[in-house]
Amino acid sequence: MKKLINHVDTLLDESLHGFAKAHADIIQFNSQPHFVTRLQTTKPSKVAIISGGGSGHEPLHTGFVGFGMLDAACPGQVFTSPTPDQMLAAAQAVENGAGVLFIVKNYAGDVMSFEIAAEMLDCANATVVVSDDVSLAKNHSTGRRGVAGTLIMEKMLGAAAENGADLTFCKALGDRINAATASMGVALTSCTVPALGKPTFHLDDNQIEMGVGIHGEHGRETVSLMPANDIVERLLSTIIDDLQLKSGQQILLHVNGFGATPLMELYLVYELASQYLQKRGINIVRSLVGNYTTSLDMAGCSVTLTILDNELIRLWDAPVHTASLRWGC
Amino acid sequence: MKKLINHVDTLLDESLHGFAKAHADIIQFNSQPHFVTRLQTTKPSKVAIISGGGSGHEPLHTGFVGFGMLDAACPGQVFTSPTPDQMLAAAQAVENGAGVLFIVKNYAGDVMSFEIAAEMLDCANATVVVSDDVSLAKNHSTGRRGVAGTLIMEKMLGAAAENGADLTFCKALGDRINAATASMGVALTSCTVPALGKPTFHLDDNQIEMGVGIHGEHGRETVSLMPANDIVERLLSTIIDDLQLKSGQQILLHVNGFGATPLMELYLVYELASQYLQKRGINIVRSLVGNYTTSLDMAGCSVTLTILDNELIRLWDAPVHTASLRWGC
Amino acid sequence: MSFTPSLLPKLIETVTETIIKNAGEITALDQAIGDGDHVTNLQRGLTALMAQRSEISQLDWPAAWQKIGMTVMTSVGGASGSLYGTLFVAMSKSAAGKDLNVQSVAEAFAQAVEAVKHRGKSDVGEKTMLDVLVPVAKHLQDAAAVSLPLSALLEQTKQVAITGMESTRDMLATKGRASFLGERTRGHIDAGAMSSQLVICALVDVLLANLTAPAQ
Amino acid sequence: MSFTPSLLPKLIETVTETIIKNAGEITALDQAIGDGDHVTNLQRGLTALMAQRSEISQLDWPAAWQKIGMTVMTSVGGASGSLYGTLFVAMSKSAAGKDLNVQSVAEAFAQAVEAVKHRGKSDVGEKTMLDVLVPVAKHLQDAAAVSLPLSALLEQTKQVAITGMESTRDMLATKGRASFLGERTRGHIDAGAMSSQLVICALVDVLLANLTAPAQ
Ligand SMILES: Nc1ncnc2c1ncn2[C@@H]1O[C@H](COP(=O)(O)OP(=O)(O)O)[C@@H](O)[C@H]1O
Ligand SMILES: Nc1ncnc2c1ncn2[C@@H]1O[C@H](COP(=O)(O)OP(=O)(O)O)[C@@H](O)[C@H]1O
Ligand SMILES: [Mg+2]
Ligand SMILES: [Mg+2]
Ligand SMILES: [Mg+2]
Ligand SMILES: [Mg+2]
Repeated sequence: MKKLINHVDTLLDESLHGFAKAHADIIQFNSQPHFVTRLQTTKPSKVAIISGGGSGHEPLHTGFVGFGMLDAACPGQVFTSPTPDQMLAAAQAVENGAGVLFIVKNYAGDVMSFEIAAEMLDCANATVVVSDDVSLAKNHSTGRRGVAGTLIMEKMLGAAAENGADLTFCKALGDRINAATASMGVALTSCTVPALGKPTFHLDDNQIEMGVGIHGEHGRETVSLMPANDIVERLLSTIIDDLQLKSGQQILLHVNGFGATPLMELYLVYELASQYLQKRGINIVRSLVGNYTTSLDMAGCSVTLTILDNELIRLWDAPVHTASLRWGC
Repeated sequence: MKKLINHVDTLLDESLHGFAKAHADIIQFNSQPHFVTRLQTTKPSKVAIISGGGSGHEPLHTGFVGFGMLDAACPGQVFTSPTPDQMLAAAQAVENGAGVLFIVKNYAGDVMSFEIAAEMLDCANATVVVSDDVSLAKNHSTGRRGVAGTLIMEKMLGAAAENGADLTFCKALGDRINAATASMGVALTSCTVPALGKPTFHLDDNQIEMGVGIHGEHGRETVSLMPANDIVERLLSTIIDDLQLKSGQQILLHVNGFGATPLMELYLVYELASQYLQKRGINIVRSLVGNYTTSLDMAGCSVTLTILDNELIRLWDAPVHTASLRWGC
Repeated sequence: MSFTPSLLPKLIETVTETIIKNAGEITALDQAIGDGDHVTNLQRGLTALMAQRSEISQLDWPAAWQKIGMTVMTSVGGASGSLYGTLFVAMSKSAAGKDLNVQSVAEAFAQAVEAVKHRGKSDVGEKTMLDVLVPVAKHLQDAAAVSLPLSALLEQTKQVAITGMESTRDMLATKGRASFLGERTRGHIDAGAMSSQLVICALVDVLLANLTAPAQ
Repeated sequence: MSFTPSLLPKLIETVTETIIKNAGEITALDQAIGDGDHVTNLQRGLTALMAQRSEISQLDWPAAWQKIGMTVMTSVGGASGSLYGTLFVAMSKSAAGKDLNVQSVAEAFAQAVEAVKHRGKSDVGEKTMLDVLVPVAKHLQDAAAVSLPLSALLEQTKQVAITGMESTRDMLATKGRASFLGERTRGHIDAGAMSSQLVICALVDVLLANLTAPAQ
């Protein structure tokens, strides 16, 4: 394993300290337990939006703490759900009268940790579970995984809360965004979890993994390497079926890299996806391309679609000022 | 080779078309010859700032076209200097009376192509050559390479031009920024140029390459894998020596990933660098961390320092609105 | 003789040893159908417990279980952290204020396993640690009901744990990360089932050794 | 006999063939001490020239060289694109309006090589294509001065080109990308030296074949 680290045990802390220093104008870092909050206190009338999850997906979630998005993020160890004390402490630090909304990616560990924190928390709170990965069946035994759609959820809920939406509204909006969002991913390689020192799984030079999540784990099936057009078709046809997308509908198209995919390839996927959607009369009205929800050094990408209406477009366009997503201010 | 592509011959075009569509609110793409310009016409009083170079370094340069930064960028084939007709056409498209400033990374191919374009161009023009790579001796036979400092040059000159600085001023400012900027890089792996289909060079699992440029080529020497602290010390001591940095000086610290390096590692490098600088009394007053000047899917990073004064700080802070760098608007 | 919390340091040490000894195998299982971090997670928890082991050994059992549960909950992370944490906290809650004997401890453990089911929204047969915990809880209650001698009860516990672990091999995972892999999960033992089997057997071995050893 | 631009299609085809045949070797050289794109660059240029070959063959030599130069300049990219492009454009400029014979062509070529030096800010001995071009230019001028028979002149040209290419092997690169590698460049032939040697030898072979063949 080759990584820019001193030691696996200090990696996360050193990295979080660096993150905190590099963005000291936006966030602050609490190290016992680990959480990141905005510099500014939450306005009394504003719902506090908190997310978190295993590390290794950067910039998700810490990179999205700031005006117009998250109030706090709780980073776990690499690919490991954070512990309930983190969310509890973060909530206590940022909640200011309007309650807390937790945004949780649907993984057993994350869901349980946030649940325990919510049970211990003595203020109004609600939880939105993100489950956008359509590589799993809709009726999957645990529900579907939460993947790159999480960013969209965090952006839109962050904007709604900033605009003064109350907790009940935010919770309902979150569930609506989740229902309107679908993602699917493909991996060209696995990734190397620092504590393990070797790739989680092996793919031959002519193999790719279809329907992967964001933890460098095997996906639904190993298939032969195919042209990007065919990959895009497989991802998008599954997504379109799932969302029952029809000609004339408006969508946000998010092409997300898993960490080791050059932007050149992501834009190429965007191009092929936009051709595919255009042929079906589906209108891309907002776009985001880049490495946002990553799996350490995994190569590959996911495609996410969110069906937009005017309200969601306004929320997407609203100003945001975080380490890794910024516009309008 | 596993890449998200249809065919090596169509990769660049498909990718540029995707880039153009994803950012149709900021830029437009001209395909014959290849160049990208802002949507808005250059103001008559504003120097047109144009850069370009081989592709494979995305977001550099196309991702930096927009308000406050470049007026146009000319992408060559992967790792191949663009041809003079591209710069000529781009200059003719955006120049609007105040002349053209070319920002050129110091590679024989790039320098010659821009030179030929400049000779053919019949409007006032000047060229700033970026040569920030201190892994090469100051008196290197070709001059030093231009690497990640290019982003800083483009940002600051873009801001100056936006503020109405004239061509002579911009040229002098550019040379001053170049003298105040130093970079050095380390690679953990090479990268795979699509047309070749295999990594440009091989490193064993315990080897890294010190003093690399941004084309996946060998660096100054192959050394044993070492802790990040030692890597940072080697990069920074060389840079500090070169800039003759002294306690009390103010700098911009830019940690740049080569494309396949997780943000987690880049922030770790930032942390170690900031500790190293702090011990020497050097003040980091601005920061940038991320994959900005990449080498396709190469793992590793570079560290860039620019000595700042109030003027340069103002230029850095000025609003910018491009696909990959945006703040203040 | 009866077991006192003075045994805790030895229990924690033995569990730590057995996890370290089997780290490679557990990791391979979690890499095959999970994300490979199960051992690292457990080790964070065990390191925290090792640091507190003499302190914990001063408490009574319910207080010790509570402390262990909270330590696990705040240090392990992942699915297993919440689940093992819940197990100990629930044991503590159910045992608090009761006379501790084989019956009441078996009862407390059974209630704790119910709490784990509830937390995990899962049950036996889903290829998780519950395929070890549930049969072990049932065995303890059955054995306590017929007043099986303690040494036999303990010996059989190990066998039940191992059988439970083995039962996960051919199951289809329907909970946790492994569920995402569908049919691909068959043929692999579940990592959490292996770790709980190892923990249970390690605990039992310490108790057995203490049972036959001259009273301290 | 004298060579007319009607030879151009054959010349372009032969150069294309030789570059394709040696693609692996040239690429390996540019990967060893450059960035590996030299063949891809040349092939883009050759593809463009192939598409225009019959059109170009209708021009006179200076116009053809100009057209070839501009095509190379706008299609090849990289350092070699500007340099090879400059070579042909400068040949055209220097030959324009002159009577073309061995002397004047040798002179035009020598001036074109000077233009390449100027463009590249480089000279012989820096481990580049100039280590082939400069000796070849000198040989052509010398041979023309002593009115060496054309066949001998051409045969010797190949030898000079090959010697020039070989001379780069032990040089330290001080220009172009290879210069960044310092001492690491020794022991490798320069990719551009190899491509220019191959181009020159391919051109010469066509001319030689044409010299001995019955006049068309
Ligand atoms: N919902 C659940 N119910 C019961 N046990 C579960 C559940 N989810 C996961 N597990 C157990 O947890 C183990 C994985 O633990 P660990 O690797 O530490 O966490 P994670 O799966 O979050 O990476 C699985 O092998 C399984 O035994
Ligand atoms: N300054 C220079 N002067 C002369 N020849 C040069 C110079 N720079 C590069 N070359 C030649 O160009 C060749 C490389 O061409 P190519 O690989 O196409 O471009 P690049 O180096 O830009 O990738 C080198 O092998 C060398 O022969
Ligand atoms: Mg995990
Ligand atoms: Mg090149
Ligand atoms: Mg796991
Ligand atoms: Mg080259």
